[in-house]
Amino acid sequence: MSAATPAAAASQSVLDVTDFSVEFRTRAGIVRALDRVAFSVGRGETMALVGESGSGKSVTAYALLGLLDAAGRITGGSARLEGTELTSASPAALSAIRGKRAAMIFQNPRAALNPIRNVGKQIGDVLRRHAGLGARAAAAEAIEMLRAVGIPDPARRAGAYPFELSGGMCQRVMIAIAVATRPALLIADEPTTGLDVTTQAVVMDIMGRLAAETGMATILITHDLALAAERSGRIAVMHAGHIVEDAPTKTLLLYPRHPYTRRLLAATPTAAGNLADLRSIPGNLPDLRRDDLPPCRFAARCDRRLPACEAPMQWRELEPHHRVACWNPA
Amino acid sequence: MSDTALGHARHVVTENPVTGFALALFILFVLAAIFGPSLVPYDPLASDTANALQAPSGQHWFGTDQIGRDIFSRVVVATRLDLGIAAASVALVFAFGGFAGLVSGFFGGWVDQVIGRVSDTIMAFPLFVLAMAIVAALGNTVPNIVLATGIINFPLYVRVARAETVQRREAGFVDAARIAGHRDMGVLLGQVAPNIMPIMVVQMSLTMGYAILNAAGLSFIGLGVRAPTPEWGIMVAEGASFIVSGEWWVALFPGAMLMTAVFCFNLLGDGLRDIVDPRRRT
Amino acid sequence: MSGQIGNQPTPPEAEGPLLLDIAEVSKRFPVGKTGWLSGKSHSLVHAVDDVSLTLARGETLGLVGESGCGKSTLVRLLARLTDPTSGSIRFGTRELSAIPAKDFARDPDRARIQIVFQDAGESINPRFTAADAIADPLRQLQGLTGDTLRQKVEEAATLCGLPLELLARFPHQLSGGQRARVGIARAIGPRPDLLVLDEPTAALDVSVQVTILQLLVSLRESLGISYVFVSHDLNVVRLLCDRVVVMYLGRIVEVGPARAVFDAPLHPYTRGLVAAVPRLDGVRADALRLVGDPKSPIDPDPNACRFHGRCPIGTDRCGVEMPELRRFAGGRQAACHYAEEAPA
Amino acid sequence: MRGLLLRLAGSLPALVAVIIVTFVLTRVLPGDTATYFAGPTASAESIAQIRAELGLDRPLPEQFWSYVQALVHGDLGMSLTTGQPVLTDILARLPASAELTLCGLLIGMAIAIPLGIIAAVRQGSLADHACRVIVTAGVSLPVFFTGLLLVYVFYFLLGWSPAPLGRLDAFASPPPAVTGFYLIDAALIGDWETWRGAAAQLILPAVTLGLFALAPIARITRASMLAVLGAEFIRTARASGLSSRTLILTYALRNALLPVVTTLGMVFSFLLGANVLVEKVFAWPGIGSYAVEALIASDGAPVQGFVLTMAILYILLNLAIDLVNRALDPRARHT
Repeated sequence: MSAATPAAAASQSVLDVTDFSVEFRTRAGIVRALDRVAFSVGRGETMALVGESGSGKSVTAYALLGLLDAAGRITGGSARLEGTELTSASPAALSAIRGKRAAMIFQNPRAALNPIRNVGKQIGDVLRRHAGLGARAAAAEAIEMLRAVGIPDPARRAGAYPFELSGGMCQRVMIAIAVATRPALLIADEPTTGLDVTTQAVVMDIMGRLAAETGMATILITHDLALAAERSGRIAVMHAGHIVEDAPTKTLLLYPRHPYTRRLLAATPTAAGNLADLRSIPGNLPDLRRDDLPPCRFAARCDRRLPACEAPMQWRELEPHHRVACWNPA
Repeated sequence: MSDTALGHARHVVTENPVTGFALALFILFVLAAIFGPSLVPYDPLASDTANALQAPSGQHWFGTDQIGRDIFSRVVVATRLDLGIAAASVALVFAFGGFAGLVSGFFGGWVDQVIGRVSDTIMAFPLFVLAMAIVAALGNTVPNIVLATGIINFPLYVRVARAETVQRREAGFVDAARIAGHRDMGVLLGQVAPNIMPIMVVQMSLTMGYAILNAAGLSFIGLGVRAPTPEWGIMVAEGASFIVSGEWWVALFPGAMLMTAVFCFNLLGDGLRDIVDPRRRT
Repeated sequence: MSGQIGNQPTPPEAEGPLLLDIAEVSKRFPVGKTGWLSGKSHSLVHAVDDVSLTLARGETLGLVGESGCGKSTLVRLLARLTDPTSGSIRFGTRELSAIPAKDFARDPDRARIQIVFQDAGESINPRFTAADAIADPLRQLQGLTGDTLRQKVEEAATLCGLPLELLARFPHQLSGGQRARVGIARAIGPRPDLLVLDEPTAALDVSVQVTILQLLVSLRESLGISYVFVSHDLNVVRLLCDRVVVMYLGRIVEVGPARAVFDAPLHPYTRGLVAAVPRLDGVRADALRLVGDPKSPIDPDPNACRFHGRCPIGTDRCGVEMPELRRFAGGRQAACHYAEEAPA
Repeated sequence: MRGLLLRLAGSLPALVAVIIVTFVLTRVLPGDTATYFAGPTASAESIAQIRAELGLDRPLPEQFWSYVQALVHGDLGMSLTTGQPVLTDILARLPASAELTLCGLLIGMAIAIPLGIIAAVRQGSLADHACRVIVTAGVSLPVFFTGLLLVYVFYFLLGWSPAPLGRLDAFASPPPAVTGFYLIDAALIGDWETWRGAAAQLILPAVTLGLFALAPIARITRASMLAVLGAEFIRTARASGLSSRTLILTYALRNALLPVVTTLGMVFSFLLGANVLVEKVFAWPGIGSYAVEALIASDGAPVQGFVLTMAILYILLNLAIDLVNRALDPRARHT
């Protein structure tokens, strides 16, 4: 996947990631969690990072923002946020970027908020840190942010604690914290997992509206292909630490080229299909601690495998904006 | 399961030599408690006023006290009584407190209310003060010390057993057991109790130390075991007046013994906790 | 245990077409502190309120709704793990609601109603191997021991596609999909007539989910079991279920054939729910949004529609008159004053 | 405000329970209470007289009622040893115990909380290892033994401390009683010589108690700080780029302090017990040594008064802890 030219137009891109690799040192060996991941996201664009558990989609987000725990480290590649290199940035520089130029929201919003600080202050903390506001101005702006994420009676709700709010409300507060400083990039890590579907729809609407209004780039990390289909302009599919396919959403859904993408689509229940039409994906993820990981980590599960698959992986641009990491795409 | 647990235990002991050390110390204490009285060089009660307050020497390893008794012999012989009191009270509270917590957590309702009230009442007192009051009211005997030490530990055992039970009562496997045809008591004793047993054992090891301290503390203020019976708390109390005049050994050796025993059980408890629940490592 | 005449377990062939007939079942829990001084609280959570439904032999009934809608409580009620506050639960020809849940463990019908739990990992005693878990109900309910037991365990495992060499493993040594299979094997071991599936695939990746769903379909065909399938994933419910029951705040708001309900919902809540489900073919611009949160289930107004206030089409009438389930063509029912049949 | 009143009312059952238990322990359980109250040298007549005086020949509920009535009037009986009403004795001696216990607690907290925080923030560092050793060793120390060791080292060997004999040197006179705390009272009138004398006497017993309180506080601080640092909302705060100062002080520490505050109740329970032992070692004229002296003289009323006082103090402390908890944790205000 070396020497890849990210698909999105470079001039407009907010984040350019190339050859990005991450490892975790564990007692049981080195986990090669990400291997030469490459993508870019443009202004106002929503890109979905889709994959099953263990595919490395959350690790990507954490590594980009310097939030890996002590065992993890970036072993190579580059990630440029509006021209600023993130992989070599100092912890202090990253801390100044996080929450200001790149923000993140998480799943399980109630646990992701400080339980004993009212939500207005939690939004205010970010504004005071990054926007240089005083306590009073931050409090006033926090109320505006609560209004912006559609929370009724924001002045009163600013004094509420997370336990007094529903899960959906908490996630809106999370969004308010994230977008308070008008970041260029928002990473949403499974933002609606655990929420009810009706709440999910509302929360996703708000994120979409804010992205459209502010022109921020969004990375939507999700295991739900249907959610990605509905809410993103482009989808990058991850499998075992690789991005295997990256294409505009409609193209990817209608003309998937990588065997794993096709398998994933064939396993996803749809509104119209029958159970008998669904196909599972045989085999399991390879053990990422192995020293002899094959160049294509899907090869062992793949029915389109060729002898050529033993060669180092390379991106193939099948048509403009549609890349696939496969020697034998469908 | 036992295979992997044993393997894990061996792993913990090799990985964490402190636990191995505590285990060795524990075995030593048990041996002293069993064989101590028949092995010591002197009669722990025999006074020898000619040799009173002798500093430690080759003849009297830990020196002699104010009436010439051999402190080493007394310290070793006391092991049985001190550990015995602690072990008996822990066993007592394990049986009653553990069961009460189990029942309380599993059935809830009025059973839980009643047991909770009893616990709250005990907890309303500073625990050592309550132990003092119980022994003072019931009389200065060893069974009463055991009882008092057991009673003040009761709320702790109830709380731990109850919390663990409640957590498992909500777990799916309890419902699964009912679906599989187990009745309440079957679920409680067959499924829940074995699951919380390891945690209760850790608790026992940790409270052994506290029980030893408590019993010795009672003796130190003149409640509980009476002189001239060799007991660490009394021996420290007897030695206390000689500290200011420089005869340190009279109080030091029984105190050090007491401390080592408590330390041993605390280390062992921490080690056991690592084995039972590696995630709760501190 | 149950000595009354006419309330004996009946052989399946002697029973009518209905396996399960639940009528006006409610379950309420007291809430609030009952301290010494604060006095007894009389507030009640209406977890399940006046629910009636039927399940035909061989049918698969889907139960959908969002968190707090009462589907978990309903599952516990019909699996006889908890006692209803009122109402009747008829299983075959037998009335089960009068048998206290704590005695049902030894009831002859215990074996005929089994559950597959939501979190397969958590529903297996951590001290049990897969074989122990599958053997437990067989030993308890059918008194099997020794070779017969082992044979039955292996048979159940094989039926569920669980390799026999995995039987000696503890739950934490199994993958999510394998644990799900152990959970299913345990439940079908006693050959139940009714299997309650409580979100059996919620914790699984899609690739594994498919295999589990297909396993459930094949078991339904080969063993002739009836399913009550609980899920929050409407797409999965549509795949597996003949009929579907939609719940909202403890009450049934809509019942009907699964495809009909999802393709043309009658109740405004169902409409909002269906509209909110992401679809692979992209979002519809006119999608209906249900804003706000459900009302509190504590002491709800008995005369107001539970959906009132969040409902996009509600009127004042909904605040003073509780809508009853009304019948519509095609075996459908909906509890809304303004539900109208979709034009054919 | 309503919550506060409810909480106050909530400690009533504990108070009632404490009174009942004390009554049961002294009047109902086996052992001749009259003999016990009369003391070891009493004659048969005086025992009979005391029996009648105490109303021990009346039915239990009646006895209980007069017991409660006496309590309401502050009548805890007379001490045979001092010849004074027990209440007077206890009130006179309480400040000594309170000053000692509070100083011990403050010393313990001043060391344990920062240590626990540093150990958790710098996991695996020297401070962390030190914390673990101190925690395990600290809970193993018999408090009376620590006190004696300190006396041996600082009085006998080094001669830095005065003799362990009470609150002030035998020739010094105590400052005029305002609070009863010598350090405060001496400071109030600017008598720094007395202040230094009192402080010199106080330091060893207070350190002994402090060492005792240190271990449980450090343990819970470290554990709860570790738990909070691993919590999801800390990850959110990091993802928001908040400064490490805000992160550790505003986000982590305030949350971590909640269990610490709750644990202080338990620590207090231990401290009040340890106080008895320490007072005996240092001949500290507090209510603990008062009770021990009465125990040795088989003087019943002071022991009973002491147990009641300790229990009531403890209930009040728990009430205070609960109020602090309410102030810190919005969730506690709603239950």
